[in-house]
Amino acid sequence: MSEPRDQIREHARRLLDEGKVEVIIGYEKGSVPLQSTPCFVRDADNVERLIWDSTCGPNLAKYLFDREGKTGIVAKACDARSIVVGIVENQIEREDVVVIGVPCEGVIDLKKIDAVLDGKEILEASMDNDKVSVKGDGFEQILSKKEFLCDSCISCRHRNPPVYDILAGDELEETKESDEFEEISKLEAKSPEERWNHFSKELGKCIRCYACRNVCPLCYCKECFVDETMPSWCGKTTDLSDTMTYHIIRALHIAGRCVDCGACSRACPEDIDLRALTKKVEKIVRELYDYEPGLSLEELPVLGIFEQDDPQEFIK
Amino acid sequence: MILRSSSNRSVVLKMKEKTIEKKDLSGFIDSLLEEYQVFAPTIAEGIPRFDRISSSTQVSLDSPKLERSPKEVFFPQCETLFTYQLIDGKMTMEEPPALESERVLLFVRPCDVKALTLMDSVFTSWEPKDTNYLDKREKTIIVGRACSRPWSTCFCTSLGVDPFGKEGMDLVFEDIGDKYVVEALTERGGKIIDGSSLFKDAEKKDLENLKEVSKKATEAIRSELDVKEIEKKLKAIYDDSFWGKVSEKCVGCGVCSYLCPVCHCFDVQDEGTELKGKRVRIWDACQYPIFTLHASGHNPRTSSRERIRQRMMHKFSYFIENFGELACVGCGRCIKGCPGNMDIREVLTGIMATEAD
Amino acid sequence: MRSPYTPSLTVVDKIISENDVNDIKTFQLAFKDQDAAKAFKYTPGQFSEISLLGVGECPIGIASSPMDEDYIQFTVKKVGVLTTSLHNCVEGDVVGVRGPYGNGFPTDIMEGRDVVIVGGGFAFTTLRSLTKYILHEANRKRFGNLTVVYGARNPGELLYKYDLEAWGERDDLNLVVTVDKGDDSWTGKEGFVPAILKETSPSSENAVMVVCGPPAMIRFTIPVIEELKFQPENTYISLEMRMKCGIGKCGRCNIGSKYVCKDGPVFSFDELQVLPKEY
Amino acid sequence: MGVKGKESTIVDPKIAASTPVSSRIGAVLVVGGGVGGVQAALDLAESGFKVYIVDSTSSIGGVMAQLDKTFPTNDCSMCILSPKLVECGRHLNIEILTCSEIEGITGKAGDFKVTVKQRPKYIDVEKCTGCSECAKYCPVDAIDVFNEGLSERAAVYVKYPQAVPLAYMIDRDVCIGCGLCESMCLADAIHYDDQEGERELNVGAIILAPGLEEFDASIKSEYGYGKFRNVITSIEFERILSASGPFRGRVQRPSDGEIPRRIAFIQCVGSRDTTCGNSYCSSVCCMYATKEAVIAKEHQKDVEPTIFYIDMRSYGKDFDKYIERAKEEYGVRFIRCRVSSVSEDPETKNLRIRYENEEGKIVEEEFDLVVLSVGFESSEGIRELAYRLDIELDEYGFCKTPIFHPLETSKPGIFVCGAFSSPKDIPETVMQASGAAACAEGLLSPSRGTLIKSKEYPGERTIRGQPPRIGVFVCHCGINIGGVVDVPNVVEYARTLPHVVYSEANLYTCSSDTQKLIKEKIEEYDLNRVIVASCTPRTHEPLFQETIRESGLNRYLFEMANIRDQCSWVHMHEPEAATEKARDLVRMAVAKASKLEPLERLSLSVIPRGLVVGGGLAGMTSALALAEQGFQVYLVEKEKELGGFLRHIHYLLDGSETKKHLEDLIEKVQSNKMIEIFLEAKIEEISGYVGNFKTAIAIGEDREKREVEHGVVLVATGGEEYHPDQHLYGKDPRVLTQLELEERLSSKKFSGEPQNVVMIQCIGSRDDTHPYCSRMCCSEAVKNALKLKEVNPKSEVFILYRDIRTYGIAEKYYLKAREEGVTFIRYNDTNEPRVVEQTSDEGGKVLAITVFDPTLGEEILIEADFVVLSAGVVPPKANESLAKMLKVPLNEDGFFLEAHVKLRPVDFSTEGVFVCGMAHAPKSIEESISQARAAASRASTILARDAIEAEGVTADVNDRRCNGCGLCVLVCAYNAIEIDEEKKVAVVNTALCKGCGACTATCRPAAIDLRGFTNEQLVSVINSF
Repeated sequence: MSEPRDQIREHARRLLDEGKVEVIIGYEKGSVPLQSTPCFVRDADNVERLIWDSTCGPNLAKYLFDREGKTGIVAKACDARSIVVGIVENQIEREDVVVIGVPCEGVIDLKKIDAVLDGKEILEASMDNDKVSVKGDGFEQILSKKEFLCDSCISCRHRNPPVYDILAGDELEETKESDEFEEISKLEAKSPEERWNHFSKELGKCIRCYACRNVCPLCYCKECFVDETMPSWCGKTTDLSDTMTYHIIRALHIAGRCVDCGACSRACPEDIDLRALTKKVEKIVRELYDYEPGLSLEELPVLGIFEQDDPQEFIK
Repeated sequence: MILRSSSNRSVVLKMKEKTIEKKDLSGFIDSLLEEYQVFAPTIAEGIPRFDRISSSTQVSLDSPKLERSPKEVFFPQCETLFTYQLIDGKMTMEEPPALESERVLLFVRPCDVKALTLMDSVFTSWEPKDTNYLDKREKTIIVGRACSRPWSTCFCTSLGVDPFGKEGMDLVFEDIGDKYVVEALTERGGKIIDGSSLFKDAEKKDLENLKEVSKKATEAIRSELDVKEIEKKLKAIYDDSFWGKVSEKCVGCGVCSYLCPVCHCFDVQDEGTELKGKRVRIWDACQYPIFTLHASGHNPRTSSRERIRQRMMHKFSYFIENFGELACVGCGRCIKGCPGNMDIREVLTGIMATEAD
Repeated sequence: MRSPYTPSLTVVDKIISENDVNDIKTFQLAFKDQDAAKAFKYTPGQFSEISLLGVGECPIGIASSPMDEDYIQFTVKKVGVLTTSLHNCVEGDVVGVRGPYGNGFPTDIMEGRDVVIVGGGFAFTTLRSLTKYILHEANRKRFGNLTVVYGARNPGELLYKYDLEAWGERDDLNLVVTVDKGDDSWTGKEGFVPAILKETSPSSENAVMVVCGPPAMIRFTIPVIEELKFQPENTYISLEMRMKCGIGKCGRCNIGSKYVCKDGPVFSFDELQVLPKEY
Repeated sequence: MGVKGKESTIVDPKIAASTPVSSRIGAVLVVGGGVGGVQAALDLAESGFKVYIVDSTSSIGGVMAQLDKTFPTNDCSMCILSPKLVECGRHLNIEILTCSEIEGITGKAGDFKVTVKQRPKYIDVEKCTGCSECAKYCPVDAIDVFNEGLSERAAVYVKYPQAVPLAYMIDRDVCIGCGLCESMCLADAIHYDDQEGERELNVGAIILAPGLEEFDASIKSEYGYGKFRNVITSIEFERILSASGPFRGRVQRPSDGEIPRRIAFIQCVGSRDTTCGNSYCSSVCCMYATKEAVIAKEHQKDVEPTIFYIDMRSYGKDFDKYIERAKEEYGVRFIRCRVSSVSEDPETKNLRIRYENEEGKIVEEEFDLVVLSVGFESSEGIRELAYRLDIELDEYGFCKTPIFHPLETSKPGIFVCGAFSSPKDIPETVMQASGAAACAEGLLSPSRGTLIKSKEYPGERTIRGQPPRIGVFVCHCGINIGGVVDVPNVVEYARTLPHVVYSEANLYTCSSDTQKLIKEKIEEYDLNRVIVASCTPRTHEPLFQETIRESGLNRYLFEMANIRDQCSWVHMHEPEAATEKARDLVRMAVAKASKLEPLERLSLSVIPRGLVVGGGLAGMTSALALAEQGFQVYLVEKEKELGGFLRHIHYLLDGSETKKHLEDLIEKVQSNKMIEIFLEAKIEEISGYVGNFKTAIAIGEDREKREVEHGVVLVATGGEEYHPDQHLYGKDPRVLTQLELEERLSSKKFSGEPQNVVMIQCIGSRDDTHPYCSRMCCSEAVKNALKLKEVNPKSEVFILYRDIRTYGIAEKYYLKAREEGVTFIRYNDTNEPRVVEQTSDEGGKVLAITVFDPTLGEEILIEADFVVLSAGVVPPKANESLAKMLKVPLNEDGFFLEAHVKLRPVDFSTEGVFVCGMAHAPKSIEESISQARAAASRASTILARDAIEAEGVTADVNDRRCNGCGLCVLVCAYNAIEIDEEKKVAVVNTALCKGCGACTATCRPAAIDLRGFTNEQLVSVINSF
C-alpha cells in the first residue's frame, strides 16, 4: 500500500477528474516549520499540494458548514466525527460531501515543542514515522513525536474515521492505554478553591479573539450568543467574569457534541487549557448517557432527545 | 514636559553614546522603579507581554515566543472611558483620572515603536484627539531596543522598518554581547540615564561592534517582499477573484488583529445597568462578521472575502492615503498566531502577483 | 481633561410619535448644562452620538434646525438595542448626547443657488433639518428656489406631518409630498419618489441637489438625477454606515479611505465615484 | 368560544326508557373529589355540562394528594395532581361542595334530584383566603389525619397546603372555642354559629367516585400494628416519605426518630386473605411497596428494603421494568413468602419477622421498621351511600358492574369509576373517570351546553405604541405578607419605579371587591400593564388575568410578584430583609411588565367529527360513545369484518358467553347512522392538527381512495397474540396457544376423554424480546383451566407460572381453580420448563414437560396430552407507521405511549389524538371498554367546541439567528416545529405550540424566543435585580 498522502492525492485527482467534486479540501505545507495550512484544490493538476502528516492539525470540517456544491474533504478521525455531527445536526448534506478518511496517529502540538526549545526558533523541520527533527540557529534536535502530540491526540480513542467514503491509509488499531479522562479526574479531585484558581488563571488569559470558537466546526451559529445584543448575554470585556461566562457557555453549547478534536486548544494564542472545560463536559455526557458524539449518522444528538429513563439527578 | 503628537514629535537630540554592562541592567531598572511606573517585557503564565513591573527580576528579554505587542500599554484591550451612577435620580459621570506620573516603557523593538507612531496618527492627528490614548502616550518614555534577534517570520525590512531604527524612541539599548550601547535620542530619554553611574561613555570598539551586530541582524531577516506601489495594485484588484481564494481558509477570528501592533479598531460598550456601570472600549476586529453589521440587518461586508480585503486594503492602501504610511510593520505576529497558518507575506506576494481580471 | 467619549446630559423634553405604527418617534432634548448647550453648534446634516447609560450609544442624525435654539431633536426608528430602549423612554428621562459630528450638508456651497431636496421614508430627518434651516427667515434670502420632494410608503409613514402642513402653506418653496400607496383620506400625490422627482423636474441650472433615502430609492433616483442633468459634484447624499465612536477612531465606518463619521456622512456623487461600493 | 348542543340520534334503549330526551338535565353530580372525581368533572365541564363535586372531606384531592411519588415514573404525586385540582377549583362550571354527603335521591336517569347535606365548616369558604393566620394562633394541637396521625395540627386547619378549595375549617370536635381565630381573621370569614346546610341538586346523571378505604391493619394482629410503634402502614409510610409530610421527607421511624436501615414491607395485608374476608387482590400494593422501597432508598442511601410477597403483581404497563430497576439499581430485596409473625424487641423497638423461605426453612430476621402493605376495602360510608342511591354491591362491597358495562351501576343514570368498582391504580381510575364521563355525556348529550356559563369580554384595547403605564397592587394577604413585609413601604417604592403610574396596597388583592377596584384603577389611570404583588401565580394568576381582561386589557399584560410564598413566608423572622426582597421582587416585576406585549390567542375551528382507527372492542366502543354524543365518526378497520381480538374470546372468567355481546355491539355500530365504517381499509396519510385533521384512506381490495376531515383521532389498533416458536409449537399439533384451546373448548372439540393438560405461562412475555407482562394470560389460563375442569372434571390441569397475576376480583377464580384441583407449579425465569415428545409407558407418543419446582426443590416430569402456551400480546406491526403519521410515540415494546402514564392515560402530548384498548397495552375486556369510553370523553372535550383557543405564549423563531439545526424539532413534545428545508430555519406551528419553552432552552443561538417570556423580558428582570 502506498502512503496515505499519495492515496489522498490519487483519490483527489480522480474525484476532480471525474467531476464528482468541485473542490478538495485538504492540507498543504504551511509557511512555518511544522505547520500545515488548509488548502482548496479545484484543479486536478494541483493535487500535489496536498499533504498528510502529523502537522495536519486544523479541523477541516469547519469548512463544510455553509458550503454549497459537492466537496471532497480530507478528514482525520476527529474531523470525520465533526462532519458526522454536522450531518446529524442538519448542517451538512451527506450527499454533498465525499469524505476521504485518514486514520490518524495524532498531530503535533507545536507549543509543546516550543516549550522544550527554550526560546530557540525552529527554522527547518522534518519528520518520519515517530521522530521529528528540528533545526534552528546553532541547534539541531531529534524529538520523539509521541511526546509532542496534542493532549487530545494522546487520549484519543478513535483514530479511524467512523464514517468515510474513501479510506486513505490502513485502519489503525485503537488504543486505550491511558485513561481518557485522567486530567479531568485530577482536576475533579481538587478542592473547589483549587479548581476556581485553575480556571481563573486559565480563563483570565483570554483575549476574546474567538479563535477557539471560530476554528470549532460545531460553533456554526449564525449569531453567537456573545455577539447577541438583544439581550446581551455576556459582557465583551476581558474581565474574568466575562471571559468565564464566554468559555463556560461555549463549553455547554458543545456539550454532547464536542468530539475533542483539540482544534480550539491549538488555535488559542494564549495557550488556555480549554479542554479542561470541554473534556469535563464530555465526561459528564459520557457518564450520564453513555454517549459519544460523531460516531454514527443514525444516532440523534443526545441532548436533543428526551427519554423516560434519562438520568435526572439534577432534579431532586 | 515635552508635548508630543504625531505631527509634532519631540525634538530629536544627538547625544553621545553610552554603554552599560548587562549585569548592571537590573540595577538600572530598579532605580527607574523608584521614580516611574515601569512597563517591560515579562512572561506571565507562559505568555510574554509588556506589563507593569515592580521588580527588575520580572523583566524577560529572551522570551521563548514573540511577545504580545506593546500597544496595550497605551490602548488597553478594555479601557474604561467613564463610569456613571444614578444617585437619587441624578446621573453622575466620572472619567478615570489622568496619569499622575510619567511612565517608562522598556525594551520595545523598532517595529513596535514604529507601530506606535502609526497609531499616533489615528488617535491624535485630527480633532477631537483621543485623550485617553494621548495621555498615556505623552506621559510615557519609550526605551527601545535594537532588534538583534529577528524571528523567522519577520519581514520588517521589506516595509521600510529597520531593526536598528530609532524612530519614535526616547532612548535605545543596542545589544553588543556583554553590554549594551545606549543612546539617548530625546531629552526625556537622556533624563532617565543622566546621573546614573552605571552608564559609561561608549568606546570606539563598542561602536564598531554595534555596526557588526546591526549588519548581522539585518541580514538575518530572511523574508524579502516587494510591496512597491502596493496601494495602487490593491485598487486595481479590488474586485478580483483573488480575494475569494485568499479568504477561503480564514475562519474569521480576531487573532491577527489582536496580536497586530498597529490594528486599533475598537468597540464601545456599556457594562452595568441603567443605575450604575461604566462605558468601556474594547478591541474589535474587522474580521468579525458583526463588525459592520447594521441594526437593520444590512451588512456591507458579508463574507470573509470582503473582510480580508478590508483588512489588507486598510493596512496597505487606505492608511497610505490618509497618513502616507503602511499600517504594517512586518513583525510577523499574525503569521505565528493564525490558527490556519494564513501568512500575510504570502497574501502580499499574491496581491503583487495578481493581474486584475 | 474631558474625553471626547463622554456625553453631555440632556433631558427628554418632548416625545412626538411620528408614524401610525409608532416605531418612529422624535425626541426633543434639552441640555442640562448651559455651557454644553452653547458648545453644541451644528449644521444641518450632522449627527450626534445618543447615549442611554447602561445600554450604549449610537449615532443619530440631528433633525432639528440649528436655528432652533432651545432644543435639539432626533427622530429615531426602533430597530436595535439602543433605539428600542430610547423608545421606552418617557419625558423627563436623561439621555446623553455628544457631538455634533460629521461634515453636514454644504450650506456654503448652496448659498446663492437653487436647492433641490429629495428624501424618502425615514431618511428625511436630516433633510428636514436642512429644509427648516433654509426656510428660516434669517437664511431664506441667501438661497435660491427651494424644491422639496418627499415620499413615504403610505400616509401614515410620513414624518413631520406638522411641518409638512406648515410648509405647504408657504409660497417660498415647492413642496411635493408623495406616498407609494394612499389611503381613503389621502388626497395628495401617489407614486414613487424617482417618478415624482422626474415629474417635478426641477432645473439643474445653478442648483444643488441633496438626496437621502433607502438604497432602493437611491438606485432608481440616480438615473433621474442624471436625466435632470445635475452634475455629480453638485449632487449630495448622506450615507448610512455602522458607526461607533463618531470621531474617526474606532475604524468601522470606513468606505475606502474615508470615514463616514468624520469625512461624511455627506458626500458628493463625484466623491463617491472614486470610493469602493462597499456600503 | 361556546359549546354546541349536539343532536343525538342513538340512545341506549335502557336509558331511553328513563327520561324524555328533551327534558334531560345538562348537569352531572360527581360523588367523591379524588383524582377520579376530579377527572370526570373536568371532562364533563369541558364538554359543556354543569358539574357538582360532592366530597365528604374539606377539600378535593383524595388519597392521591397524600401520596409522595407515583409509580412507575416516580413523578411527585402532588405536583401532577395539583394543576388538576386548581383547574377544578376555578372552573366556571364546576361547583365543589365540601364536607358534604348525599342524603337522598329521587327521579330517574336524565333528571335526578339529589339532596346533599353540608356539614358546617365554621368558616366562610368564599371569604377565606387561605392565609393560615388562624391556624398559627390556634392553641389546639389535634391529630393530623392527612398525615395519618403522624403529626399534629390546629383545630382550625386546611387539609394540606395545596388544598382546593384553599379554605380553612374548624374541627369543632377539638375546638375549645377560645375565639382567637375569629379575632385574628382579617377577612372576617369565621362564623362559629355556622349551621348544617342542605342543598338540592338537579342533575341528569351521577358519577360515583368515592374510592375505597384502606384495610384496618390492626385486624391482622400477628403483624403487631397498633401494638408496636415501628410497625406502620404503607399509607403512613407514604406520608413519611413526603417532603410535605410529618418529617419533611426524612425517613425515620416513629419510636425514636432514628433512620431505619432495615425496612421490611409485608405484602397482601388485607388482600388475598380469606381469613379477613378479603379474598380479592388489591391490585396496587406490589407496585406501591416497590415504589416506597425505591423512594426510601433515594431519600436515605443506606436503607436496605426487603419486600415479602406472594406473587409479584407488576402487570401494568412498564411495571416489570420498574421492578427490575428496583432490584438492579436500588438493590431492593424481594422474598417470596408469607410472613407468619412480627415481634418486637422491647429494648431496641426493632422487629423480628418470622417467615418460611422458599426452601421451606423458617427464618427469623430483624428489621428496624416494618411497613404493612395494606389493601383496599369497602367501608360503612360506602355501603351507606350505595343504600341511599339504591345501587347493588357485589360480595365484597364493591359496586356491581356488568363486564361489558364496567362503568354502569345497577341503576340507570348512575355511573361508577375508580376503586369503588374494584381496586385499581391511578391511571385505571382516571381512565374509568373519563369513561364514566363519556357515559354521562352520552346520556345527556341533548342537554349539552344548556346549563353552563360562559363569559363575555369587552373588546380588547389597543396599547400598541403607548408607553407602559403600570399599576402595582401590593397585597397584605391579611397579615400573611403584611405581618412581615412593610407593605406601605413597598407601595411607596413601587411608585418611584419607571413607568409605574399607580400603586396601592390591598388587604386581600384576590377578594372580589378588589377585582372591581383594579378595574376602576385601570380606567382611572389608563393603566396598560398590571402587577399584583402577592401570593403565587400558580393559583391566582388566572384570576387577575381575568380581571384585566374584563377591563379590556390583553391578559398577557399582567405580571405577578410572589412576595408571599417566596418572601414573607420564608423570611418571616427577618422583616427588614423581607421588605427589601419584596422591593426587589416588585422592581423585577416592573422591569418585566414594562416589556410585556399583548399576545394573541389563535382560534382554531373544530371539525366535529372523529376518526377511530381499529374496529375491535375498543374501537367500536369508542366510536359508539362518540356517536351517542351526537358526533359523526369514521371507523377504520383493516380486516374485512369488525370485532378484532374479541372474536377469538368466547367466554369469560365467570363462564358467561361473549358472542352475543360482540354481535350486539357490531350490530349497534353498523346501524348507527353517525358511524361510517371503512372495512379492509388502510390509512395512507394523516395531516393537520387538533380540530382539523385530514386523512387519506384506501378502502377495500381495489384500494378505493377516500379523504375525510375530522377533529380528533382515536387510536384503537388493538393487539395480537404472540406467535410462539418454542416448546414445539407449530411442530406438534398438540401444542396450542390459549386462544386455540379456547376455540376448541367452545366448539366442543374437547369433550371426549379426560386429558392431561399443561399450561405454560409467560410465553412471549417477560422475556428478553418482550420484557413486559401481557397482563391477561394468567386470567386466561385460569379461565380455560376452569373450563377444562367443567367440560371434563377428570382432566388434570397443570399451570406452570412465574407469578400468578390474577389481580383484583380475578383472584377469586384463581382460588376457585385451586379448589377445583388445578395444579399450579412455579418456575424460575432461569429454569424454564422444557417440552419434548417421548414414548409413554403405554408406548404412545406423549408430550413430556420437565420443570423445576422450587418448593419441592427438585425437577418434576409431567406427561401431557396437550401443552397450552399462554402466549402474550404483541403490538401490531402497523403501529409504527401509524405512530409516525400521527407524530405520537411508541414505547420500547411497540405499544402507543400516552402523554402521561398516570394522569393522561388516553391522551397523547399531540393534542387531539387519543389511545384506547390494547393499542395502549395488553388489558382485559373491562379495561378496554373503560378506556375506549375514556378516549371518547376526552375527544368530546374538543369536539364539543366550535373553536379551540391556542395558547398565546408560543415560541417565536428569529430567522436571522436560526441555523436550522433542528434540535428544537427533536425536543418539541408537541410536534409544533418543523424545519423549512428551503430557508433552513425552524418554523413554529402556533396552533400546536404549548409554550413550554423546551425549544427556547435548547436553542444554542437563542433564535427562539417565547412570547410572554422573551429573553429580553427575562434579562431585563435579571438586570433590574
